[in-house]
Parts: sequence; C-alpha cells; structure tokens
Amino acid sequence: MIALAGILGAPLIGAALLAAIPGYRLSARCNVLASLVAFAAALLLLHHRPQAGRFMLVDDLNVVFIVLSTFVGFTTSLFSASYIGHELATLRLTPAYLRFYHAMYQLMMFGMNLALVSNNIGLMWVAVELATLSTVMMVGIYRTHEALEAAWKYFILGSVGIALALFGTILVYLAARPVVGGGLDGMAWTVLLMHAAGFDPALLDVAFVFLLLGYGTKVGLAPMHAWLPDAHAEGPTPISAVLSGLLLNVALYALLRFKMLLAACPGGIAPGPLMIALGLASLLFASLMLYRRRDIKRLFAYSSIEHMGIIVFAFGMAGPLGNFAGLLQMVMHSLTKSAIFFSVGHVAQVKGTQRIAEMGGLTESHPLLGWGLVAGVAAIAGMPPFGVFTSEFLVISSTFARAPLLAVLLVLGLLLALGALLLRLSSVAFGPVRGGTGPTGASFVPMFAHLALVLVAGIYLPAPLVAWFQHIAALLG
Amino acid sequence: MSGGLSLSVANTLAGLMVLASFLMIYQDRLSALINVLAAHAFVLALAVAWQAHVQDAPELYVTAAITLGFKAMALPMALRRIIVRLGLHREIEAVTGVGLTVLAGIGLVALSLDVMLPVTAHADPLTREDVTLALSVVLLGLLMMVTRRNAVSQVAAFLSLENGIDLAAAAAQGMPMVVEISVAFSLLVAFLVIGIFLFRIRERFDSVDVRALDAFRGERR
Amino acid sequence: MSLLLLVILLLLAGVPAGAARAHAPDGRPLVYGLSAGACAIGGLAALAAIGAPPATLSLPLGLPWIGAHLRLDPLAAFFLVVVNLGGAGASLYALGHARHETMPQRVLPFHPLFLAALNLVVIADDAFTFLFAWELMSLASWALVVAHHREQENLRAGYVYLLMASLSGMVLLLAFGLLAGPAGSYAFAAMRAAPPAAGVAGTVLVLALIGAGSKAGLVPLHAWLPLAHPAAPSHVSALMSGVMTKVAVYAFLRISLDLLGTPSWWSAVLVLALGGATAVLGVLYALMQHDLKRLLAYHTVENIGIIFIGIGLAMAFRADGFAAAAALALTAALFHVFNHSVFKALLFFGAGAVLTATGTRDMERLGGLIHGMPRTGFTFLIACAAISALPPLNGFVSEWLTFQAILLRPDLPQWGLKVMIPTDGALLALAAALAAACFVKAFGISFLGRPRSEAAGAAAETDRFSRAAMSGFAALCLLAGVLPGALVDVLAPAVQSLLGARMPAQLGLPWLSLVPVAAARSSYNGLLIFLFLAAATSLSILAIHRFASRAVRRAPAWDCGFPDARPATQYTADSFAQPIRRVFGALIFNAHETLSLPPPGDTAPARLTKHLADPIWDALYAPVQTVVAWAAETLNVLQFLTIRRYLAAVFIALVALLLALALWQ
Amino acid sequence: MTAALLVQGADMALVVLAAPLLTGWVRRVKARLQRRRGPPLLQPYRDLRRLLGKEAVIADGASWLFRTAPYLVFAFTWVAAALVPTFATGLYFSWTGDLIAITALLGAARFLLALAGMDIGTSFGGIGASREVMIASLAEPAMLMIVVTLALIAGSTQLSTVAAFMASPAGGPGVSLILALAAFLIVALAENARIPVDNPATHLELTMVHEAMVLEYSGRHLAMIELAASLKLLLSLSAIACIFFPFGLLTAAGGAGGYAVGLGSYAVKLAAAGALLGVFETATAKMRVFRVPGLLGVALMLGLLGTLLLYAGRGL
Repeated sequence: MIALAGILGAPLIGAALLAAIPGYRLSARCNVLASLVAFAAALLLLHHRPQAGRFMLVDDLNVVFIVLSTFVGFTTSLFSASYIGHELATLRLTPAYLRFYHAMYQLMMFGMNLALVSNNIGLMWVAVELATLSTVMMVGIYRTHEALEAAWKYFILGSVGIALALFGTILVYLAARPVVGGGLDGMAWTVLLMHAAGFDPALLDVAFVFLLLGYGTKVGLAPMHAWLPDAHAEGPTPISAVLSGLLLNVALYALLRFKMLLAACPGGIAPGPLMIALGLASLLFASLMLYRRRDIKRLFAYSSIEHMGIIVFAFGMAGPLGNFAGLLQMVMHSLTKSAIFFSVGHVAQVKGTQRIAEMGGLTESHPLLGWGLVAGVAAIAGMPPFGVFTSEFLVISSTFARAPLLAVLLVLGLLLALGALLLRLSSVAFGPVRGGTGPTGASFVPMFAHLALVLVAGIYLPAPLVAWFQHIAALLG
Repeated sequence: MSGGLSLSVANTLAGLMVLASFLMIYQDRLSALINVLAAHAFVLALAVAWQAHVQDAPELYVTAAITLGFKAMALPMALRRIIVRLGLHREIEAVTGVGLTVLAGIGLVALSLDVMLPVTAHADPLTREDVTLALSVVLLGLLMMVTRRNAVSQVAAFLSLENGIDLAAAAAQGMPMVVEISVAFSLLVAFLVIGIFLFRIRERFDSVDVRALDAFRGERR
Repeated sequence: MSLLLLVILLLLAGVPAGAARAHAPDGRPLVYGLSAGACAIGGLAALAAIGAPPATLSLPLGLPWIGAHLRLDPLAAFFLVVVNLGGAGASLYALGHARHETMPQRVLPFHPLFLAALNLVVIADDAFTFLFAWELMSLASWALVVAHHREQENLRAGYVYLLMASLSGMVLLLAFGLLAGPAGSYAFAAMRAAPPAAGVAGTVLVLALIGAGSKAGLVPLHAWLPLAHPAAPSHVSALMSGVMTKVAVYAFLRISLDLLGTPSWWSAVLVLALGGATAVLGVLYALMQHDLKRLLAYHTVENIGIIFIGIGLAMAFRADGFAAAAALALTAALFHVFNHSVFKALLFFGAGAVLTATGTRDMERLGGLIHGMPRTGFTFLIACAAISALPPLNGFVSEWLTFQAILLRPDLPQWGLKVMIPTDGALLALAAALAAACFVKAFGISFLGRPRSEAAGAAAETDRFSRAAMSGFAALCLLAGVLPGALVDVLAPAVQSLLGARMPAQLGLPWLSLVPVAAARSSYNGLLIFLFLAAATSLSILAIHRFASRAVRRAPAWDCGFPDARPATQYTADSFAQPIRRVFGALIFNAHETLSLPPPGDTAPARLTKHLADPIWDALYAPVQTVVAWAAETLNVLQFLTIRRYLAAVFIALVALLLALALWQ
Repeated sequence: MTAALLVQGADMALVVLAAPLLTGWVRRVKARLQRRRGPPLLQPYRDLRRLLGKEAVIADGASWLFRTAPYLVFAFTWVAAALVPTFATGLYFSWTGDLIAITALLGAARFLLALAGMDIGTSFGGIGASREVMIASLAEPAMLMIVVTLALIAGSTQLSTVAAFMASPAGGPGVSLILALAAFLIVALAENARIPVDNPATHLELTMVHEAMVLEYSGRHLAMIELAASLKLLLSLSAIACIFFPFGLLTAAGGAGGYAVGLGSYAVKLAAAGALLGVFETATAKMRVFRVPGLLGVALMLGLLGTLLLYAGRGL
C-alpha cells in the first residue's frame, strides 16, 4: 500500500507544492525528488504487490508499465532540469510559467500512474483524460502561434478520441452487466476478465471498435495520429520525451487490457486483424512521412508513430513471440525515444533551431551529443547491439512464418523508415558543421543511462525479466 | 408503472435528442446553434432524469441536475458571451450543403441502428433504444464537427457528442456514480480549457476561424 | 573455441581503448597492435580447428530462451582463417598507414569492433546471434565508411551502404524466420534437424541469395559496394572487400548448403546465372572507372561472381548427386575465397599507399609511381597478376579449378544446367581476360608511364609496416599458387562437412601436383611451372649477358620519331579502356562519345565527351528512388491539413469500421 | 627416367630452335606468293644474332619492368610451348599444365608485354597495349569454349591425353570438332597477331597492335621478344596439329624409329601449316581494329555451337 501511495501521492503532492514554489533551482530539484520517490515506490512494487482492490490493481502486466513510466519520468525530470534552465536563461519561459510547467508535469505523472494502477475502466479513462489535459497545457506553454495551434489540435483530436473511448467503455460495461451485475464490479478489470467468456461477443466487438479508435488516437495510430507530430514538435522537449516515452504507452496499455478481454470472449471478432491493419498503416504511413520532415522533433515524432505501428502490429499478431516482441519493443522504444529527445532537446538549444537544414556536423561540434544521437538513431532503427533489434527480430521472423505478405510489408516499412532517418542523421550528425557551436551545459546522464540500458538489453536480457515477459505474453494470449 | 410507458418516454426523449442533433446540423447561425445546443442538453437532462426514475437510481438525478445546470444553462450562456465578445454574429460557414449533411446524418442514424440493435439483442429494451440513439447522437456530433469550419460551432458539436455519451452512460443501468462525476468533471475541465483557448486564440488571431489557425501550421511548405 | 571467444573479447576491448586514446600518441599502436595480435591468435586457432570435430558453446546472452549458440565447424574455421588473416594483415598495415589518418577518433574504435563482428558472424550458430553480428558488422563498417564525414560523397556512400546492408539483414531475417517456423526454433541445429519442404526451401534460397548476395555484391544488388568500399580508410576498404564479402559468401553457403540440405537444380541455375552476370558486369564496370579504389571495388563484384559460379556448380552437382564433382566445385569456390581475400587486400593496401603518397585516387593524375614507390609497385604488380588469374600465382589456380569443375560434367540431365554451365565457362573466361585487361590499365596507368601530376612525380615509398603487410600478402599469393595442393587439403574438411565428399588428397602426389580427378584428365603443377619460369628467365638472362651484349644506352623515347616531353600525351585510363568500351559498353552502358569541334578559324579547344549510363542503377534503383520520393511527396499533403480534415479522417475510420462490423455480422 | 628427361629436354630445345625457322618459312612463302624472292629461310636467326650483339637503347623513363619484361615474356612463352606435344605425347613433364594453363601462360606473357608497352609513357605503347588486351579479352573465352568441346570429346584438357585420344580410333572427326577447329584457327590468328587481325610486318601506326607495344625495344630485348613471338606461332601451330591432325604422333613408348616418324611428321605438318598460313595471309586483307571483335565473336559462337551440337549428337 505504501508503494501505491508513493506512486500516486508523490506526484500529487509534488504538483501541489510545485505550483507554489517560485525558484527555478528549488522547483527543479523538487520535481526530480518527486519523480524519484515515485520511481522508488514503483520499484517497491516489484518486491511486494498489494492485493487487488476495487479501484487499484497491480499485476504482472501493469508493473512493467509502472516501473517504466516512473523511471522515464524520473530521468526526464533530470533532463528537464538542465533543459528548462536554458529555456529560462534564453527567456523563452517566464518564472510564472515555470511553476505551471512543473505542476503540470507532476499532474501528468499522476494521471498516467493512476491510469496504470486503476482496476476500474472508468477510473482509468478519467486518468487518461487527466494526463491528456495536463500535456495539452504543456504543449501550448510557449504561447507561440505554432504551439497554440499544436495544443488546440491536440486538444480537439484528443477530446474526440477520449469521447469515443468513453463510449466504448460504456458499451463494455453494458456487455458485462448481464453477467457480472451492475455496480463497481461491472467495471473492475479483475472481475471483467474472470467473466469475459460469458459476455455478449457482438456488443464487445462494437465496443472494441470505439476503444481502438479512441485509445488509438492517444497511441498515435494513423489516421488518428495528426495531433502527435505537432504536439511533439512545438512543446518543450521534456514533454516530447514523456509523450513519446510514456503517454503513448499508457494508451496502449488500455488498449491491451481491452484486447485481453476480447481474447477471453469466444465468438467475438479477433482483435488481431484490426490491430495489424492499423499498425501496418501507421508504420508505412509514418515511414513515408519521415522523408519530407524539416523539423527534427517532428521527425522523431513520426518515428514514434512508426514504432507504435510496429508495437500494435506485434500485439495484433499475438502468440507468445508476437506479444513478447511487442512488449519488448514498447519498453525499448520508450527508453530509446526519450533518449533521442534528450539529445535533440539539447541539440535544438545549442543550434538555436529545430530546422534540420540549419544543423550539421554535430559529431564534430558536440561529440558527446552527436554520438549520443547517432547511437539513439541506430538503436531506434533497429540496429544491434541495441535492444530494438531483438524485438524487431522477433516480430519479423515470427510473422514471416505465419503471414509472409505482412512480414514483407513490415520489412518494407522498416526499411523506408531507416532510409529516411539515416538521411536526416547524415546531415545532422555528419558533414560540415552548421549552426551554433556553443557549449551545451547539458546533463548527459539521462541520455546515456537510457542508451546503456538499451544496449545491455540488446546483448543480455536477464532470465527473470524474460520469464516475466513471457508470462505476460501468455496472459495477453 | 408499466414497462411500456417508461420505454416509450425514454424512447421519445432519446429520439428528441437525435432530432435536436439534426436541428443543430440544420442551423447555420451561431446563436441559433447555441440555442439548439441548450435544448439538446435540456432534453438530455430530462432523459437522464427519466432514467433515474425508471431505474430507481437516485444518483442519476444528480447527473441530470448537473446536466441541466451546466450544459443546458451555464455552457450556452458562456458560449453566447464568447460570441458576443468575439463579435461572431455572422453566418456559419458549413463545408458542404446542409441538405447533403442531413442526408449523411440520416445514413449515420441508419448505420447506428444497424450496428447497435443486433448486438444489444439481449440487453434490456430500455437500455437498447437509448444506447442506439446515443450512438446516433455521437455520430451526428462527429459529423457536425467535420462539416463546420468555425471553432465555436465545432465546440458546440463536440458538446452535443458528449451529450450522446452521457445519454448512453445514463442508460447503462447501474453504472457506478464514479463515472457520472468524472464525466461532469472532465467536461467542466474541458470547457474551461476550451474557453481559455478560445480567448488565447482571440488574443492572437482576432478570429476563431479554424482556417486562420491553420495558416500557422508548424511546418509550412 | 574459447580461444576465439577470447579473441573477440580482446577486439571488443579495443573499442573503448580506441575511443579513449584516439588522439594520444599510443592510441594507434595500441589499437592496431591489439587487433593484429588478436587476429593472429584467432587465425591460428581457426587453422588448428579446420580438421577438428565441431566444437560448440552456448552463452546465456541474446534471446534468453535460446541463448547465444556458437559453433566452430570446419567451414566456420576456414572462413575464420580468412577473416583473421585479413584482419591481421589490415591491422599490421594500419600500424603504419594510419599515421596519416586525419580522423583517428572516428576510425580507431570501430576497427576492432568491425573485426569482432566479422569473427562473431562466422561462429554464430543461431539466427539471432548471426543476424546480431551481421548487422553489427554493417554498422561498424558504416561508421568507418563515413569516418571522413565532411565529404558529401562519403555520406552518400554510407547512406546507400547502410540501407542496402539493412535490406540484406532484413531479408536474411525473413529467411531465418521461414526456417525457424512459427515456434521460433532459431538455433541452427534445430533448423538443420528439420529441413523445410521443397517449396519453402526454394523461397529460403531466393531470400538467402538476396540477403547474402546483396552483402557480397552480387549483381544487381551490388550498387552500394563500389560507393562504400572506396570511401572507407584503405585498410578498412581492404577488410570490406577482402573479408566482409567473404563473410557474406559464408552466410550463403551456410544457408544454402548446410541448413537447407540438398538444393534443387533450378536454384543452381539461378545462382549460376547470377554468378556469371556478376563476374562479367563487375569487370566491365571496373574497366569504365578511373578511380583506383572504385576500380578495385568493382573487381570485388567480379570475383564474387566467380565464387558464386563455383557455388552454383557445387549446388548443381549436388542436386544431381555427383558428390565428387560438387566437392571439386566447392573447393574451387573456397580456394577463390581465400585467394581473393589475399590479393584484394593487397591491392587495397597498395591503393592506400598510393593515396597517402599522392593524395588522389584518380588514376588520371597518377603515373610513374614505380620509380618513387618500387616496393609498393612490385607487390601491387604481384596482386594484379594474381587477380588476373595468371600462373604461377594463386588466382589462376582457383579459376583453373573452377574450369575443371565446369569441364568435369558440363552435361547434367537438366537442359537449364546443360546450357548454363558451358555458358558460365565462357563468361568466366571473358571475365578473366577482361580482368587482365583492367589490371594492365590499373597498373599501367598508375605505376608506369610518366607522372601526370606533380604529386605523382614526388611520391615516396610508404612506411615499413605497410610494406611488411604488403610483402607478406604478396608472398601468400605466390605460395598459394605454387603449392595449391596444400591449400586444397586444408580446405578438404570444410568441403567434406558441407557435402559429405571431398577432393582427393593432394599432398602425397609426386612433384606436389594438383590433380582434381585423375592425372590423365587434367593436372596442374604450380611448383614446376614456377621453377621452369625461374629457370628459363635466369638462364636466358645469364646466357645473353654472358655471350651477347650487356651494353645499355639511355636515350629519349623513340615513339616513332615523335618524342614528346609532355606527359599529357600519354594514354589515359579512359583512352586505354576505349576499345573495350566500344565493344562492350555500347550494348551495356549505352556508351557513346560526342565530339565538338570548333568551327574553322576558332581557336577554342575541341572537346570529346564520354557518356556512360549505369543500366542497373537506372533500371532498379532510380525507379525505387522515384517511387519513394513520389509517395513521400504525395503523402506529405497530410501534414498540412486543417483540424477539420483530420477529424474527418477519424470520422471516416470510425464509420468504415462500424460499417465493416455491420456487414460482417 | 633419364631417357625420359632427355626426351623432354630435347623437346624444349627443339621448340626454341625451330621457332625462327618456322617464321622464316612463313615469310618466305608469303614473299614467293607476292612474287618476291624474299629473305632466306635462316634470316630470322641472323636477325636474332645481330640484335643480340647490339647495345640496348632504353628510353629515359623506363623502369626495371621494361628491362625484365622481355626475358619473362620469353620464359612464359617457352614454358607454354614446352607443354604442347610436338612429336610425341606423354613426355615426362607433360602433366605440368593443361590447355587452360597454356592459354594462361600466354596470357601472362601478354600481360607483361602490355605493361612493358605502357612503361615509357608514349602514346604508341598505350594504343598497342589497349588494343592487345581488347583482342585477348575476346580470344580467351573463345579458346575456353574450344576447351569445353575438347574436354567433352576427349574427356580431358591435358593436351597429351587429347592428342592420344584423337589419334585413337575413337577420335574420329565430327561436326563439333570441325567447328572447334575453325574457332581455334581464328583464335590462333588473333593470338599471333596475324592478318587479318594484325599485321606483323608493318609499322603503319593506325593498323598495328603488337608492333606498337614493342616499339621502344631494341637490341637484345627486342631479340627476346621476337623469339617469343616466333615461339608462340610455333606453339599455336603445334597445338592445332596435335589436336586436330594427330597423325604420326608418337603416343606410346616407342624406340628411335618412333621418334623419327614423330619428328618427321611434325616437320611436315609445320611446313604445311606454315604454307597455308602464308597463303591465307596473302589472300586476306587486314581488318579495321573494330571489326576484329566481330571476327572473334564468330569464334566464340562456333565454340559454343560446337558444345551444344555435341549434346545433340549424344542424344541427350
């Protein structure tokens, strides 16, 4: 219980405190501290899990998400400290907005953690909405035309998505009611899953369509992705990192839960083909979109869409290998993509622009930053010795034996994406030096910590972790 | 009371909501649109209250009251104020002709009947009708969102969409209170945010036409 | 086995060392010394393991439920010898050569990483470890290709390279996916135990051909190779051309002959056709070049073609059950693998020495280097002769063996093979003759004649480490050519392990002859030919100097009475290739020349312009480029829609899904 | 064994000694056909002796390659010539190399000569070398197709074995063999720089190939090259003789009588071949350089056709 209290309480208290603390140094430290407490509490969960209650649930599946989420939240808060310092120094942010920013950061963490631990589909929906709203606020924080437009777009599309998800949630409840009976039980995961076999499959199908589109909007699947690139590009970079690294995962987590429900209900449509279709569409679409990008953060935002496509595809293919691969890919993507955004954030700061055409020769002007970016892109492109390689290996090879054509499309998408990323990487990291060459003042710890984790995962996955993931994969069906 | 009466009243109220949605599609003046939106919410409040009565679920009265207070009165009032403040008394520019949109709307209603009726065959008829019509309202709201260019009318359309969802939630018997509160809460927040944004937009662009916003796309060609 | 693991670890230790000590004076000797030492150990260990029974090792890395499987069987051992020989040579060369490196921090960490990956690919015994090492190899070499990153050309080369390398990795992944089946039995042992059905095997083979072939440089997937190999620092070019392409050959052999079991005859036709086309097109492309390193890279394509002809023959014979003939063909292919790794490395060493001495790779600015760089010139000449398949050097032996395999059984029952095998013979001969032509050009233009630029005139001999590496490899060229029987016997266990048959033992034969089947049929004795040549040469020199004149007078060149002091009047690389360009190029490269003459009275110079098209790039790569660009441009509209339209997309998706659901129910 | 070594040695000496004579003979025949008296038969020997006695004039920019190449070219050609059966098959070292090795040895000689031509850095050296390698690049595949045909017929590429097989009753003439002969003749003309491919007796700049390469040579170096050229002609004719006309060739161990017959028939065959070559060269005109590929293409096609017809003949 302490652990749960830590996960939820630390961000909540943190948000309240940070809304009041004016100084930059102190608030940045508080932010880090709150994130650290949440992370420590999440680690406690590994050790000891509370019993599932009516509202809270900690099981094998969501522990992965919680630990990942709090970890990235913590490292991002570290990154944020050095990033925001620069933003204050360059007057892009005022102290008033700084308080707002930190409070919203913790509020978002609270929302996400709540969504992950809730045992109630309604509560989870509320939490996702909360996390969305707080990120909307932060996306618009720079008050530029572009930022406002991005936030508005995010807000409208997100609201529609969340509305659809709510409708789907109601339908799930309707499907459950005849079997489980009304009341809170009708919305509790644990209960729902236990009785899923008796639900009306047809109703569950319709519900899943709404949930897929609704939460899929948050996941960033094409064609509901439109908010994602702009929100990533126009907000502060720490927010891009958590959006890509965490928020997408939370929505994905919701989707997975409902997929489990559907899988447990015989006679319903298989959720697989739908997820596969959306996943592939996102992958191919995003990889082609990568080619014409001129803004570096938007570039990597599209890369997130691409990866979410792969992950959803993998979960759609299901099977022990597919689910395992999807899970691994998700973890690796979170770590890698946030590392890339850490790097990109500092790059944009030292170069004074986000335009790809105006930066170049990064490995020469800022070797650590540049090579970090190179390593990150290599990792995200699925190159060994990084962990994404492992998961992509599993996805492709397991798919090809079952559905060759899909695997070929998958490979096509991956190659297209690689081509685009590499093209941009060549001009940003190599070639003649363009853009500013000033010192970075960056904290490299978060970036290299993430990359190191991804590297280790590519070479060695601890057996307990694998057993655990395999267990989850089996649960997911 | 007889099941037949409760059913027909619920049915009528839900049907009225669909009608209101159509009226919203039909309206091409902003102030009139907001009036219809208020009526829409009012019908919703009635429907929720009726459900509370039928289901003998007192907490739904609260929801009905919130709906009445917020959606049928406060929200339209606020929107009207925004319109006045922004000086938006001109006509709404719909993207396609009203006739075509209404036709598409009818198609959507047919679709929702076709989708929902068979799958809710085992459900309580009361729930069944309401949820089906709620889906129609949701789809019509979405349709309206994509056929309107003006940000205020889009927000209005979105609110009608939320109304549809509320209807479904109310019709889902025994759905815990948590949800209603959360719905109200989030809608409140949503409105606040919308308001804030509208004002910001006003400050920046002197207009709430979404087209004006689009001129500031991040990555111009 | 554990020794090899140690070698890999040693090499990996070189990565941080290289990164940390890149600018320190001891960085270069440290990293390259370490690499050379590790490779030497690895090469010796592998040599010892060729005849030994397979050794396996399983590590708890990679995919945990499978683990990282390593296996050292004779085939792997042979390729490890090739890898480590090349690695040791390149490292030794780099000890001196890299003194001129302007970007050591971008080369030192990746050189040992590249070597480690090369080693790991060969001993990998499960699909994951294999592909892991495979991609790592690509990544490390990519980093080396873009080491000199300020040149736009290198970046483009690196781009094309990594893209093609990823294609190859992905396609191999598909092949392994098919072999492993839905259950995911990725260990090679499991695949070997359950070979797939014929149809699946065909697909796997085609995939392996694409995957391994694109890495090896098989036409039409070779396009990256002539871009990437020259862009890297020269010792890395040597590794990429000499060793990495061989690792790709290894991959193809491993899949096609080991994991798939007996191939079908049509796959042999495919391999033979591709091999023949690769050999001839590769050398024709090479003839059109005047960039020395690019010319060498295209020759790698050619030699890969020759190797694949050998492999195709082995597959054809095996499909028809002629085990002895298959063994001969495979021995020829492996022999050529060894040979090419030696002389191509040597050639790149030489080209690197030229590059540092003159600062250019453009042959049109070289000339007369044999005066300033006599040793480099001599070893380069040896390599040129070896790659041109001239006796008594090693290149001839492997091509001779390939011919013997062709001649042994050109009449297999299937018509496809019956026509393909002699045709490949003709193509092979054509490739060999054209290669000789091309190396006359390469050596003649760069090293002979008069200097075409000041830098070429002032070129000085390279350092002693480079010379040592070059001399060693030149000696190997001669040794393998003179004592081919020894190498054939060393290869025999590897051949045996793949085909279950081997060539007869050679070392016991009188005069150390090479007899593939029977003395009456054909035999070759490199040792005697060498001795005869040596005797004939020295005898004639001695006799003439003793009994006839020794008088020598230096005079201006005669040149039919028109001695010209200007080096510009010499034949250039382009003009040298002109006859061949005219004969073959018109058909293949759409080669033509336009001459613009000024009108009478005008003193403007006349201009002769050469036009060459690259048919494969135009037919295969350019359309892909166009399609991707078109699709990206078309889709890009979606970035600039209004919110309303994005909402419409969501709306349409929802309605479509609901409709589908309604219809489905 | 000593005897066998002696015979082998005699063969090797014979080819060197007889080569200039053959050249002289061909020149003589051509001269007579052109109604000239022509030089005496032994003129090539005299030329060689005179060249050997002169000092060598070497261009200023020449490297060591220029000076060693003539000896190496000679050595390669000689070793190749020694591998072709002349009057007997199965000599002691006959298994040292087969027809492919012989072709490759000649190729090596050409490689070196072409390089030597480029060493001085004159335009003539370049033109000669460049045309020479172009011609060779077409002649070698044609040669290989001939080898394929022969290997299919005789089951060997070893010239001794092939000759023995051809001399045996099994080795009767066939259409494939005739095609192979035609191809071989064309290849031999090209290899030896004879009309219509090249003119050995001209220094007209636009027509020459071989002579352009060796333009800078003089004295003893030129002598070695001339001798090598003669040897090559002898080699080609010997090969044609032993493969296609193996009459009188000593195929089994025979006594002095056998050797005498073998030598006699060899001399007759060479004389006949030389005469025919002379007639042919007189009757034909030199081709333009860029028509040569067409001619060699014909040889390649003939070789390939020979192989395919062989399949058909075997009813496969």
